Amino acid sequence: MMDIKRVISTIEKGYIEENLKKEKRVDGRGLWDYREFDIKTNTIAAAEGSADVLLGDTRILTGIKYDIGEPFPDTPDEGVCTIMAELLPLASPLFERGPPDQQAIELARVVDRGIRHADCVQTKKLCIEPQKAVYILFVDMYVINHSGNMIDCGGVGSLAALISSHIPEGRWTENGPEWTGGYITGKDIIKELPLPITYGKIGDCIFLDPSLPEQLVCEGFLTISVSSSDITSIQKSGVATFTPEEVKMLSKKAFEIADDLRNKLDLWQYATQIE
Amino acid sequence: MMDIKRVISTIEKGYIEENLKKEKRVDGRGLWDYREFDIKTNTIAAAEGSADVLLGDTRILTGIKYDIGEPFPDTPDEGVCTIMAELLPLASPLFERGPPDQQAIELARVVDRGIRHADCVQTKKLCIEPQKAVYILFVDMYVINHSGNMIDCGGVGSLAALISSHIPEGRWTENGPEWTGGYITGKDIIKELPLPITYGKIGDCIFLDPSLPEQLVCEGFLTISVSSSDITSIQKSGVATFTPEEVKMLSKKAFEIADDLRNKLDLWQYATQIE
Amino acid sequence: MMDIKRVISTIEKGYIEENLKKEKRVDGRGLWDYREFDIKTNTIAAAEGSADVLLGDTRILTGIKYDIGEPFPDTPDEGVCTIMAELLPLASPLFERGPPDQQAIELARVVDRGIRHADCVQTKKLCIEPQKAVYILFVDMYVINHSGNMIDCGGVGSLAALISSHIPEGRWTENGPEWTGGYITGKDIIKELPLPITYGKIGDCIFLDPSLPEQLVCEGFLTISVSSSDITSIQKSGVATFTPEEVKMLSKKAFEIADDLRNKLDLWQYATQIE
Amino acid sequence: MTLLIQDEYPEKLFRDDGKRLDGRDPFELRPIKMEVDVIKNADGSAYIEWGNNKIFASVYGPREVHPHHLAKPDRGILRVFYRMATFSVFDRKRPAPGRREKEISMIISDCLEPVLFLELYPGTSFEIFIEVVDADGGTRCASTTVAALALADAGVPMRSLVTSCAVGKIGGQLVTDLSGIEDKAGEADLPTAITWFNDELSLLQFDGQISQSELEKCLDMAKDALDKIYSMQLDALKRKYIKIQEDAENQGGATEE
Amino acid sequence: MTLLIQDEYPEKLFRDDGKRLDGRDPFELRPIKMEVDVIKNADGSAYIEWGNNKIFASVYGPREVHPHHLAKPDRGILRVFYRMATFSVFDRKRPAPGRREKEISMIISDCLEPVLFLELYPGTSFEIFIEVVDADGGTRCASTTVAALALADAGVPMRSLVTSCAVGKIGGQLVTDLSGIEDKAGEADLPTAITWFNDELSLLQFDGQISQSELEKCLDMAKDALDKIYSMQLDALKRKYIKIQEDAENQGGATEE
Amino acid sequence: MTLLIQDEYPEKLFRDDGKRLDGRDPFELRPIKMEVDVIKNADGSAYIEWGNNKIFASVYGPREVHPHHLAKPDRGILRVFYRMATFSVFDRKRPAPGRREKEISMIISDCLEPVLFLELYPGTSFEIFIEVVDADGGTRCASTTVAALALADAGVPMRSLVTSCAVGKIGGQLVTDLSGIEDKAGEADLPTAITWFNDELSLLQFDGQISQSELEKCLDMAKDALDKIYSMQLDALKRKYIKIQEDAENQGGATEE
Repeated sequence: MMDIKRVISTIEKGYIEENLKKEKRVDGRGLWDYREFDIKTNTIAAAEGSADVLLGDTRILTGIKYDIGEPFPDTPDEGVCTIMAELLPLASPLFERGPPDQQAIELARVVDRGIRHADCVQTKKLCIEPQKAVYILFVDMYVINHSGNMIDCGGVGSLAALISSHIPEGRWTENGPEWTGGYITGKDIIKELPLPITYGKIGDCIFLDPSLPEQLVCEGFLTISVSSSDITSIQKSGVATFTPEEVKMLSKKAFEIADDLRNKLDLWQYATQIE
Repeated sequence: MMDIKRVISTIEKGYIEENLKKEKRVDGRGLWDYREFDIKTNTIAAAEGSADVLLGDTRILTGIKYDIGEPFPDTPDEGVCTIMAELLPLASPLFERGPPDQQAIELARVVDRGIRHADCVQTKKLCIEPQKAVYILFVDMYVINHSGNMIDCGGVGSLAALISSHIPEGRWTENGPEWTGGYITGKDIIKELPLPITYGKIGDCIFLDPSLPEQLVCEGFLTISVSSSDITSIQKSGVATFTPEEVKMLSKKAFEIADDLRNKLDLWQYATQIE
Repeated sequence: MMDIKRVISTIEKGYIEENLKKEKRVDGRGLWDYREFDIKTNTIAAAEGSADVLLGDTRILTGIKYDIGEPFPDTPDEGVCTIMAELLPLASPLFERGPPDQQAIELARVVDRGIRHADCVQTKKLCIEPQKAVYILFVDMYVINHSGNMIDCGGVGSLAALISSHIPEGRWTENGPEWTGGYITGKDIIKELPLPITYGKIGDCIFLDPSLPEQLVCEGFLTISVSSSDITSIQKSGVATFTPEEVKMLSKKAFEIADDLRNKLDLWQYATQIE
Repeated sequence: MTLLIQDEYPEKLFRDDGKRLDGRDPFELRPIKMEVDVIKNADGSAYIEWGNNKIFASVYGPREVHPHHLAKPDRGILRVFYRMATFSVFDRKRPAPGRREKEISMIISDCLEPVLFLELYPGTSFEIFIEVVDADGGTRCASTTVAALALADAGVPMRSLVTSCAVGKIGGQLVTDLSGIEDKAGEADLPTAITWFNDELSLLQFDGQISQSELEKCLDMAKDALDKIYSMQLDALKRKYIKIQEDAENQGGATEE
Repeated sequence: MTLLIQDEYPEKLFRDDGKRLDGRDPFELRPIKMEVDVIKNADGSAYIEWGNNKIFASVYGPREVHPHHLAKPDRGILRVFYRMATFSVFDRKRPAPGRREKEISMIISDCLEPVLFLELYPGTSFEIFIEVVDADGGTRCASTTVAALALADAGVPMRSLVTSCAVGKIGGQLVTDLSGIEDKAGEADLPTAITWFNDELSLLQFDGQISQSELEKCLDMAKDALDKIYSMQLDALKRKYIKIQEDAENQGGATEE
Repeated sequence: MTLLIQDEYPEKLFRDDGKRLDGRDPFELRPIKMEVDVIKNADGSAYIEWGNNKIFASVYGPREVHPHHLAKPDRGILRVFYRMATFSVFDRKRPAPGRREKEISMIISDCLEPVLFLELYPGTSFEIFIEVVDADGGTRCASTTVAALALADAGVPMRSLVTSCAVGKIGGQLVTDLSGIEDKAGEADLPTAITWFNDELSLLQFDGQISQSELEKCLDMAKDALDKIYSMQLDALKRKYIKIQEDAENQGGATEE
């Protein structure tokens, strides 16, 4: 059995590569298969929305909090949504304590970028009073167990947490923002459902959703975030290089994979009902 | 002679333990005796109150400064009193440079806790105008020489410095707070005199006011802060464990010891007279 | 050839010292000669003023930025000018990454001090509306190549950048500061031209403008900043000591050297013309 | 800007029927669930739900000490890192660890160390990472309890388990296991922990105002509560071994694991 | 306080004659100047002016790794430090390096590493310092391009040069080499880089909204632009060797360098 | 919020009788008291009261260097840490050391190092910790003076003592030893220090505006002041040895120290 607790050995590396050349993966998946997703939402009482998402053994807990602030001068009627990630040292011997490292920053940024330009978060719905008060949403991802491909797991987790959210509705008064007694929910805030689709590359082999052993062997990764109609973000990481033709093919494939996943996960089922 | 400049040797450790089993201490004290306290107040011209306290060779210089700020929304007519400690590397080869370490944080917190719930600092007297302006008092302890039991030394030092304080009295005007020309003094601000009483534990032996050699041998400590009538704080530190019966006994003893000390030190003598 | 890329060897050290005893320098200069200055201004489009100054091979790029802020209460009609320096690790294997070290702080401080008391920056011209809005000028020096005597190079660079500056002119309105459409230029802001004059000392030999090999051998330095009539700053650094007589002589010489340099560089030629 | 909804304290902490706001009797614990072996990558791990508190703990070690200079030549070291997730509390917590988190880490460390045989592991470290993902009062006690379980799950030799629970005083009455609102609105909170190998207290903290007799009563109440939680810890560990056994049996006779 | 002058976006990014605001055709590059060997103290260095961007890069290595624990026993490491000067942008940048700078540093490092033979330099590091002193859009591409030149100037063995350029979409049209204003006001920016030894993309990032067919077109446009910039890089390197040769010849026959 | 009492500068720095605000003549020092061996734990220590300045200094060393990489194989290093207590100034100082404190630390270090034989202590460090607990102008000079005493108290071999004092210009007049108010309201402050083994200046700083002739006069005034303070330093050291002797005698003939 593969020991994910230490950096991969040369033998394991060879085994993974050998299999990939035959289009086989060590866990039995096909090249373009995801591991299983398992989603629970609203597990955190103190959060205004949350999702506990498993992708295989990778587990990310995402919570939503909010604050009220002044809008940016150039978008006076739009709220703000920020995404943060912590790779808890609890989750893997590969994670170190201390301020967020490159990997954590990358996780947050790639998830954020996929969402930002996709007509996903309706920032105008996060406005209480133009020029005065808007919501600042915090989408905070905590990695509880790291078994590879945190980005796609976090992407689904962020959407599920946002969809599950229920934020006290404010109205503007002379004394500042005041609670109406009602709530704004994920159905009000979220529109498009962009998904990050992450490929790994080892030698000339490219495949979907790298598991941790595969990830430790990979020379690089390509994440393509797609909404139903558009590419909303691309991020190459690692030292692998890709031919332009590979990029074109993987982008096309991302649309297909994301469509399938959106159907299968049916994320709207996690919307909170406020009676 | 015991060399306090290095971590205690096994022989010294054995010697201290051997004596304690016979209820003897290496400096000749009984199990429940304090070393001598020596107190000087108002030694610092730039501070609004100060105390230079020796407990044996342990020396802590405590100064009072203030600022004016807005009150917390849930206590609109109360000022704030914060306690900080610095273990100056000047004071001991055991102290390192850098941001406050666990030991410094613990010193400040334990002293602070003993005071906070004891009806000691009259925070309502630190209000200039409800919802607008209150005093923020800073009680800053600097350890000048460390010979054991900084907590009890700092507890006495903080009270003495607060009692010695003399803070420009403010009144609220249209232009903000303004000096009345008068002063608020320690007699206005301070009421109860809670004292932290610290015990050390080595094996099954428990004793008051550990000196530095004893402290280096101790497995743990128990600090019980008491006002004239109440326990206001308990803090166990170190890896020693205590039976519930020991805790009950030491708490009872803390009341007796604190009563004695309050009589002996007569801290009110250090109140500043503003004519 | 002298290898400036590593700390100077004993042989090189001896060679430099030997020559200095004969009042000779390894690069052929006399004891009181500067290396060549080469100045280009307004090279940075994004800055409100800039100077790219070479002193021999030492190269410092200085840029001017501004912000608008409230004045200090005790100088309600005066703007502020702050000087910062970064020793880019790009510039020398001797420079390390990380927050500004002692050498960078010293560079900024010594340049700043020479200017601050010299009637150089006309801070009252940096006022938009007393008590409301003043300019904060940032003079930021970036060391691009370090071949010794960064202070004198930075001193000239800061003056040249300030003289070249062109800052949007503001007027006070009900809605805060507003652009008049015009500019404040270096001619409006700058009056005196104080220059830092830096001497090195090796054994008993003192000389002007140490090159990097000389600087690595020096026991200490003396920087004397002078305006046309006054000494405005003195800074001794390093472990060298100077007799009072040496200080008096070097101060006198600083006036002569600075006068020569001011004539030669003709810094006012870099003033920006706004038509 | 002021938040829309203030986190206000109730005026009374007992209902008219004498029960506490969440329906508990004075000496009643909140519902507690525990599970071990929840984080695959860790050498040992555990999860606890204690009222609304939800906390993960994982253990790594014995392993090399980073940074190296912290290693001790004659014994292992124990390092505890207690952290709270940003979304675990009413007002979002800043992501960087605060003083409170460092202080609680030290307290938990002091509380667990007495049961370990660190002298057998010179030059190495045991690291316990605790993440509070949902907080509702008493997190240091729940964290200590779940951390002890994670140590046991990791197979680290221990003199005994450690169990922790707070008692305190609210609305003038002594109660067991204060909830978040009781902790904030009440008068006094006294977290305790017990090392079962010697039946002594390895955690004892208090802030507030109580008399000598109240303290004595509190310590007795704590002992009752600790007994109950201890048996839940043992159950959680048993369930793991039952599960391992069942898994083995389900795989048929040919398993050689 | 609000700044006097707002950094406002233009309403249109194309002029009436179909040209871009700076007079360029859609697939036209901004003027680019490059020079190597500009920082005497460095093992290798280069300077680029690309439109209003002005960027220095210097290379040190192979040299000892600081801090030591980052060294790898079986290979050298590449470390890239991309920084922007405070005065390089409209609103003064804070002096401390921000997240964006760290992120771009990593991207450039990943982009250059494929051409290096790091396996030949165990235990050592190559460090590339990049300082953007004037910024006007596309600094990561210009920085990658100038850093590759600095590596070549340092004589570090390379599989090939690396060249970088962005393409993107503004006002609904695909264009090459976005300027600062086009980047901010446009819809999409796609930085690319190519490693010439295998003609593959070693940098690929994108933020915005484009269709599959637009992406395909963009990649083709990028290739054209990269070809042009590559020849400028080669020219800059040639000029250095011509200069060295001329300097040698000017010193007469007796030179032995 | 604005403080209740403004720290305002007086309009005149001389009284009608020509004396300074604190009653001193232009060239008169403030009252100075010094004492050595005041911190038991230190290898050497001293305390100074100089006007309202109150400063402790302690010396540790020669001892191992932390962090290790700062150690020099061919000589010892001197490290000086000058710090001010939060309550030592009118407006509470922030607890973290600021740039000013680091800068003054370096200046004092440069100023003391010439008298040490660091070449005799390869691989080790001497550390001087200085804590200003009450500040009233001239703390760097008082700190240098008390640090030299602490070094002597520690028995560290020295070429000579070091003494420091400021001179300056206030209300148009040259004066010795500026107080806090004179430093802030005056025109110029010139701290100096002397290494007695060669009678040279090892500290020299200046900010303000003075002429060449004023500088020359200042240096002469400084020499007079330094002479006076030097003899006080020697007295403080003598008092220690007298005390040791007395203590020994008081213990009777059987002492063998």
